[in-house]
Amino acid sequence: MSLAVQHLWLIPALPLVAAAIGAVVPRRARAVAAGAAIAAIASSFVLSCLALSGALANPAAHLAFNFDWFCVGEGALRLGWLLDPLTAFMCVMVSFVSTLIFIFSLGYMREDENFKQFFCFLSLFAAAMLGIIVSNSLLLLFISWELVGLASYLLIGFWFTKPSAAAAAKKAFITTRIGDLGFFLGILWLNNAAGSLLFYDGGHGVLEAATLGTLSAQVTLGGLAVSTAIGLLVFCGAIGKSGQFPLHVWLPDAMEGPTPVSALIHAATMVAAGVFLIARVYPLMAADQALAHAPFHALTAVAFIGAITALLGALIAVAQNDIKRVLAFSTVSQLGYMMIALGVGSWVAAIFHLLTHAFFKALLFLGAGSVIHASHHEQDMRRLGGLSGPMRITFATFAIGMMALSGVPFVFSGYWSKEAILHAAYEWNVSALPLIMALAAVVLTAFYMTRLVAEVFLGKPRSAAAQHAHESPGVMTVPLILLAACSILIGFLGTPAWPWLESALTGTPVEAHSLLEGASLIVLSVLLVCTGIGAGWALYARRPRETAEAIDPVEAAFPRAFAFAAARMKFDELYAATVGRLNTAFASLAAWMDRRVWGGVIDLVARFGEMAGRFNKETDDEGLNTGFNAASEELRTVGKFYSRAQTGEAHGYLRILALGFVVLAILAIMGGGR
Amino acid sequence: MTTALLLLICLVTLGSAATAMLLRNLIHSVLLLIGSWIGVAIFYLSCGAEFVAFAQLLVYVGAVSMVVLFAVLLTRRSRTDVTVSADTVSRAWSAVMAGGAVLAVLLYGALMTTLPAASAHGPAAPVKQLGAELMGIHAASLLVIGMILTVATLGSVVIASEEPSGKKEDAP
Amino acid sequence: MISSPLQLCLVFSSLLFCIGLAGALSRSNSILVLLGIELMLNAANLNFIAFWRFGPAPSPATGVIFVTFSVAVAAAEAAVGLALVIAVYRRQRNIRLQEAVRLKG
Amino acid sequence: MMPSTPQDSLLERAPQLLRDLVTSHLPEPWRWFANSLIAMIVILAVFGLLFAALTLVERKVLGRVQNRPGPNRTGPFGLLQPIADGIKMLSKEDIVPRDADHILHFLAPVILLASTVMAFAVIPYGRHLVPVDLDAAVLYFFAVGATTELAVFMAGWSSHNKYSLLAAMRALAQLISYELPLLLSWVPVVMISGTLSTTGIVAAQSAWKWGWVPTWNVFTPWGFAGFAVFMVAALAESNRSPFDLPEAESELIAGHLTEYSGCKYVFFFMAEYFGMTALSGMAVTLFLGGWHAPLPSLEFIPSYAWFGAKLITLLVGFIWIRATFPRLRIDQLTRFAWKFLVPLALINLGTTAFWSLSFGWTGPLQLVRWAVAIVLVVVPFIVMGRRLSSGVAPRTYSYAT
Repeated sequence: MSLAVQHLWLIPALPLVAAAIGAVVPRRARAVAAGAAIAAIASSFVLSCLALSGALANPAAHLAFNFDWFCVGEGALRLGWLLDPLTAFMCVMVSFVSTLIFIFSLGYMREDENFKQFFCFLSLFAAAMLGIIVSNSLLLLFISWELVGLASYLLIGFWFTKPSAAAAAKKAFITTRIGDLGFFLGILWLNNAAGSLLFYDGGHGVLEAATLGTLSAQVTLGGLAVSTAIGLLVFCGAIGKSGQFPLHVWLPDAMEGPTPVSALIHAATMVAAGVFLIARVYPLMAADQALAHAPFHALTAVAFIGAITALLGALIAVAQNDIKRVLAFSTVSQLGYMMIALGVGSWVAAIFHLLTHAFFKALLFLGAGSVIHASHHEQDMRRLGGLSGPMRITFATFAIGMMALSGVPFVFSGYWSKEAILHAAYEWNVSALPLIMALAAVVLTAFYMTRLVAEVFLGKPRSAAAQHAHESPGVMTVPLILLAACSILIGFLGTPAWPWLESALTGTPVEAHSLLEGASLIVLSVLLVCTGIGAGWALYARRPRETAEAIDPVEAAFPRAFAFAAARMKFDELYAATVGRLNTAFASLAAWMDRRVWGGVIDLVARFGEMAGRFNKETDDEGLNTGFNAASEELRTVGKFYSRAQTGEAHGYLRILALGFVVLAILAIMGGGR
Repeated sequence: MTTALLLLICLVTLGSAATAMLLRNLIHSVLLLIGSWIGVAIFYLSCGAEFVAFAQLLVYVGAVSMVVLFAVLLTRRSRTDVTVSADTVSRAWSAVMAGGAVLAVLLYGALMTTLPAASAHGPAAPVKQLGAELMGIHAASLLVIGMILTVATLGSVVIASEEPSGKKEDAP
Repeated sequence: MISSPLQLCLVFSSLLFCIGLAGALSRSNSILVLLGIELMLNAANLNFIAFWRFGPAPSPATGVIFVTFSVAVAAAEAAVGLALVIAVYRRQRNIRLQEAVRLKG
Repeated sequence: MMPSTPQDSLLERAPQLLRDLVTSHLPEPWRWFANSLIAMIVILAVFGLLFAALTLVERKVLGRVQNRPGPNRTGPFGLLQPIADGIKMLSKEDIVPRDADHILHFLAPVILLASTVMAFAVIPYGRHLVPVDLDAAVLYFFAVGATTELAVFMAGWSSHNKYSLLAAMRALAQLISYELPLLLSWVPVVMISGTLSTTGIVAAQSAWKWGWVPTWNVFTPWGFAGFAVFMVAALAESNRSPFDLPEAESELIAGHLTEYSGCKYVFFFMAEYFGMTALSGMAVTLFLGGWHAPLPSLEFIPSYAWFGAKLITLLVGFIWIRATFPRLRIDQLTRFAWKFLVPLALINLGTTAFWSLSFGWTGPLQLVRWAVAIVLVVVPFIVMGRRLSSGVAPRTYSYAT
């Protein structure tokens, strides 16, 4: 058992080694790089399963293995890894989805000349994500966190010759960095306040009762508890990574990378990191819940940010025409759901949704990748259509994913996890607003997913590319089928009738609820889902689009609103006008300061120096130099005289050596006797 | 009898060495020097240093002599490589003087010091003990020597095979 | 005058040393100069053996080991030295040592 | 010579008894001198006769291999042929070129013959037949052998014939190249036996495994590899075919021996056979268990007979090889030495180190030990053998254009 904890580091280390192998092998060694990557991630998956079995044997415990990284002064910087059900479930999910995505990439990236680098970066990405999951220290987590950022930069900008890809990579990197700044400040503050960054350390970790008590007892500016402030700062990091409301702008642009990367980012790794982070530090976030006098709870902010994101993402998704963009905004929206769950106090529901979402979103992205691959990189759904005929497997699996995402009741996993979130929000007594916004998003989700499927797969092919589409090879469809199966089955782990996942995650047995307990909510959400699907069916499937240029029925009804949503609610423009302009203004101010104020001062100093120098030169020329010249001349003459001794003749040297020996020997004899 | 034998070996060795240094024929000089090396080896043998004697034979007579002979043949222009230049005589005089001075000092040291009159003591060290010491307390030195030999071999190959820039060797 | 084998050895090695020195000083052929130096090394080795065998402080193998190392170094020196001679020959078409004075001051 | 013990058979002690019959009445210093003298004379006589017989055997064997009778006119079955040859060679005029360096020209065969004869001193010919029991005998053997190179050079240079000189340099290149694997090939034996003395090495091979399998060095993986390298290098060192480039009568007109005739030529000829015999004797000592019998039940046969049998087997092997293989080219020859034999011998050192370290392994581990050692020997052999023979195109000759 403890052995499993000690060797937990192998789970991220294996893909890291694969990345190193991929980095050093020559470019043409494609099979080596890909084989190493897949073998490593598959091994990680096996290890994760072992870790899961270990964790489930004792679900309430947080098994940690800590060690000193290095010592600074008296204290040591400690790192470690942690095994608890949360870690184990996440590891299994991430490594499993990653394995399937890696295999899918074999087919998808086959023609790419940088195939080898791709697998190197993928392995690095997976390694960093697994590092986040297993770390028992906020510092180690942050290191892996930044590695995820780096790997995402490399992967989003993988086709860096495309300007839009390069820009998207930059955008993703910089936007997440804004959130990371807050995160890092939070880490520093936490280290200062708690004296440790370990999560669990036998009673001294920051997530354990003693530390949490001191943290929530201290009050800082604005009457906030220290734990609240730190929690909010940490949440900044999650906002950036998980694409929450003000910083969600990078996520849709990240579609510029290859589709397997999008699947990896959206399903298993990058965006999940933020949700995982909040779930991991949930005790810290929730530490202020008991404080009656607190003006503001950290989790409240999480819930509201999540609600705004959920609704916003769904609204924008309705008006997008790019398959991957629709899916991207759906991810934004679903991440909002998870944040709602965290905010309203049910981190189990959040993780449940995270797991189910990982499977069906990976399925959807890989399905989209299959479509894109088949139709020669045509991503505009107006120019596709009618693919259900030639691409039966892709269609079937994509439809399963769509229904899971929409929350079609009772069969699909998305329903159960979303239901759990809605239920938790329903029971939240602070505000009803998140629940209302979430319910609104349910309708919209069902609507835009129906629209997506209808536009892509039904009707007639609307371009040459779509006409000549063909089913993808087995290396791509087999992962799809596996993921589709998982998308259905995974939901049954957490039904109210058999809440196995919840008891496994929390370590306390949870009694089964009757389905009738929240019957009104269930009925309501089922109705809403049916409304969304029905509306989508009516608008897009009954009367399929005839040509690629035809106007969207929604756009026809609400042209202004549709255009606003299609322009992604002008967030990029807003940021350009505010943050960007502020930045420009500040930069020009700095430039002016440099040029005028500091420049003037430097000018003055320089002029003074010049005067001093001129004075110095005059003195030198007239007085000192004459003396120095004479001395140097003398030195040169002496040197020339002595250099004559170096004749270059070996005989001479040997002779001098012999004579020197004789002289020394005579001296020794004369002074001899000793 | 032992002393007489030693004396004879000494005389042969010194004689061949001195003749080697006086001869004009380079090959003869080298062969005589090899003779004096053999003499030194026999001297070692008579001193009871078997191992060193055989090592001396193997290294000097087997290896160094071959290198020297190859070098002589590679750098030889005519059969008798002698051009008596003006400074030969003066250099010879200075050499004899320097050598004589050193010899005087050395002999003074060797003869005027009261040395223990002991003759050879005990049996010489067996080769096995030698090996044990080489691999034991002197292992580090052995490694260093191995290193030096390797580097010297590589270095001499590089030096000897280097073509002067610009000037190409005439094809043979 | 010569009272012990040790003294005989010392005189022998001194003579050998001085022959080597005189040869190295008088000959202009670099190979012979090198050989003279080898002779001097041999003379030094002789002293080691002499003191090891007849000297006052007997130690089982030190002298022999010292000479072994010395012979090895001498072999290395010969190899490098003769390679240098060949390099000199390539440059100036003869091996007269007094003409190899490019490094003079 | 070693003192004999009474439990030895009479036959075993016969040489010593004969010697003591002559020398036992002499006073001490003279007795030692006489004993040494007798040993020298016996060695010279026995190996001189062996040389004579060997020339005949060589010609006979070569003849049979080439499907002709060989010498059969002089005496019964041509048995007196060597004597006839000897008389012919000794009575021939000794021609020395006018410009030759007379002293060196004379010294070269003498030094060569002397050094090869000296090598016989340390070989243990029988249980009590060790002429000189040196502590560093193996080193002595090869140190003395190193002098042959000098003689070859002297022969080539003193002839004042540029072809002789060239041939001498070529011969030197070959001798130096094969000196290295020759020296490296016996180091494993010394590593395992822990001694440089030939009697010690023979004593280290005296045990019987399971009561009847001799523990000769050749019956171990490293020993076999060492023996193979040793024999190949010995072929080259004694200028035997297929490495007989130095004298190749048919193509190079006897190389550095061109200007030699008569008695001096016989000396060279003799030295070649002596060298071959001495190296074979050393191979028997180092690898084939010296004078030990191959089976315990055969120990009643005197030890020197066993030594002689092994020696003659190896010598006939030399002759057989000469009859079988074509001559190598000089580039193939040196390439073979530096790229195959030397690395193989070096790897064999590592194998021996492993063998020595795994000395205490028992039970199934012993099988592992054998397997590892065999792999360490066989795999480099195959790998380097392939690399040696790959990419060797027929050489193109440019002089005919």
